[in-house]
Amino acid sequence: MGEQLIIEEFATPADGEPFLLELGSWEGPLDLLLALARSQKVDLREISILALVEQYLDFIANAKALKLEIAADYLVMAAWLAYLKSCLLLPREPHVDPSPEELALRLQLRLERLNAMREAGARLMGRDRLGRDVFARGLPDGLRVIRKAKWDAQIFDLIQAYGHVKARAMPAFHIVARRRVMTLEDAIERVARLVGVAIDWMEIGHFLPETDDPVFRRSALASSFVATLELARQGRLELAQEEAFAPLMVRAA
Amino acid sequence: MIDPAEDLSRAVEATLFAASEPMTVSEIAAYVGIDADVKGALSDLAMRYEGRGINLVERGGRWLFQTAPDLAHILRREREEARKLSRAGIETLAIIAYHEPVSRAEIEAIRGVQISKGTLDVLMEAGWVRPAGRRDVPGRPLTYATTPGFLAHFGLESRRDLPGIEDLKAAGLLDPVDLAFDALEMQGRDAEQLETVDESD
Amino acid sequence: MIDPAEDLSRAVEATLFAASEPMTVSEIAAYVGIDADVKGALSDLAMRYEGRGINLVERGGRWLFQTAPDLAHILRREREEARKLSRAGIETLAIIAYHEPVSRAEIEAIRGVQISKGTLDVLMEAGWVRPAGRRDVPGRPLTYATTPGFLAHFGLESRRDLPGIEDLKAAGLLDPVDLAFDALEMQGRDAEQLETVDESD
Repeated sequence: MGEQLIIEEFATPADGEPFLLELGSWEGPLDLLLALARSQKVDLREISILALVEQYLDFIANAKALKLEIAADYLVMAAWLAYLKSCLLLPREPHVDPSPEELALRLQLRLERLNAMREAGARLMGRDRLGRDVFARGLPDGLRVIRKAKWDAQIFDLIQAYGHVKARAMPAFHIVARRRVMTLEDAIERVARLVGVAIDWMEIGHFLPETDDPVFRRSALASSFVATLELARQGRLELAQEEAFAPLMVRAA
Repeated sequence: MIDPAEDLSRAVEATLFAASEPMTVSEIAAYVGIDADVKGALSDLAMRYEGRGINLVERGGRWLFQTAPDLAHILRREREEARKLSRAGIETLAIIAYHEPVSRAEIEAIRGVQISKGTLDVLMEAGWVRPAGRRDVPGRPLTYATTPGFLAHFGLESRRDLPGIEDLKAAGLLDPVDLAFDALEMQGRDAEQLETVDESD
Repeated sequence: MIDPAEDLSRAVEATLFAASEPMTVSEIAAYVGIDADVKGALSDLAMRYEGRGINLVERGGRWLFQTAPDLAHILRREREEARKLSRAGIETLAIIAYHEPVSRAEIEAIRGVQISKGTLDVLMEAGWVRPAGRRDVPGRPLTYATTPGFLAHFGLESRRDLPGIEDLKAAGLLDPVDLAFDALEMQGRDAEQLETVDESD
């Protein structure tokens, strides 16, 4: 696809087809700028950035008039170029950094680099390519690697496996490891007895047996809590709690 | 490339080289030129390649390049690859070792799981298991036994060197699987927090 | 076949003919003999095939037989190329080949536009581009480089054979814009070479 052709495609979009951006071969602002630069048929180092900017902005204006969808990239570039153009046209302010000349030069350098890569790509594609211009053998016999498995197993694997097999065959019996727990009956008896002795509100923790075993303590707390609920239901004690997770207070009814 | 015969020879050579099928003379001519003396070029090429690593040959009216038959041995390369036996494989091997001669049905009864044909094949391919005659019962099932290669690989003088059931038990290798699992779980915890088994009644 | 050098030559010839991929010297040696002078045999063979319809060529350290480029006209297949690379793809490939290893951001800086999702994928799928490690800068961006398959496909012995790469390098056209700009500044190139305000309109 020659650059000239591309320019023509841009200039005359075929029967209302959406903008050529969607064709995938056109991708971005530098692309278009480069195409415009080349249409001037001059060395990239000698082109007028200003003229280029004008052409680009014309193109964008034209595209907008055609109510075509324009990629953000193009508009960003257009805005940037409009800025560059104004900088180049207006009397120069002495200490503006970077200077418009610098910006223009950088733009030129970018175009040169993109152009170099585009030409390199074209030369690459034009080479004698394997499968298109030159061919590898069509009917390779194939080199064969015969894989010989070297099975690996150790004596321990063997006897461990046999142990597993035998263990699977043994009748399984299960033992539940037992923990110390406080039964609900014990808790009801204990709480009922202690609450009778107490005069005022007491935190539920005071009803628990002394223990260093945190597991047993948890069991006792759970059972005692249920015990207080049961005793409250029977009207034998009152429960109070100020808010969620506040201490649970107990006293005789 | 002033010599037209040489040009044709090159063209035929390249055409056959790139072809994905053996080609007839007229198929070749369709590429290199209808009026070309393809036959002449082919016999010329065949002579050129005589004695080389590649030969140009005719098979049923079709021509192809092929590697010289005497070089077939270098085009194959053997490579040993270490592979681990599958769980089914090692269990089956263990059962055969402990119970030989043993039939496939017996192996399955002991394992409690069916075994695939491939499992026994692998063990035989490894040289550790051999067929050991048929059992004199209805159906005459084939039995399997281990080989001297098996003993050599596992460093055993004889099958009697395999640890017995009592040894396995002592080594903890007979623990039921879920108990062994519990034991692992418990290791991390403080044993004092748990009632021990003998305290229960 | 009394001549050992001739034996080796035949063996290398047959091995490369049978291979379905280009092979390195050591891969060939694995077939024909570890101690063999494969390099010598290869250059001998390359000379023998010079000017023939088939040539022996080296691509990125890998050797293969392929048809002579001047015979493309008789061999070129009618059917379309499997997949025509988009222009974005061609540019991206060129940028990677001439700048490798190069990050996505660097590719985008040269093209002046973001790379769409599929572009790198297509190049990697074609086997021409591979990820080439992360760059040791903030963000640790992944870089890309070409593969041996790229060299083989485009008929390049090495990256040094990339068309015009020496000229581009000498002209600084492979340097980033910042570097080129600084270089120009150093040379004292000034704004006079650019169009000045008063030359316009």
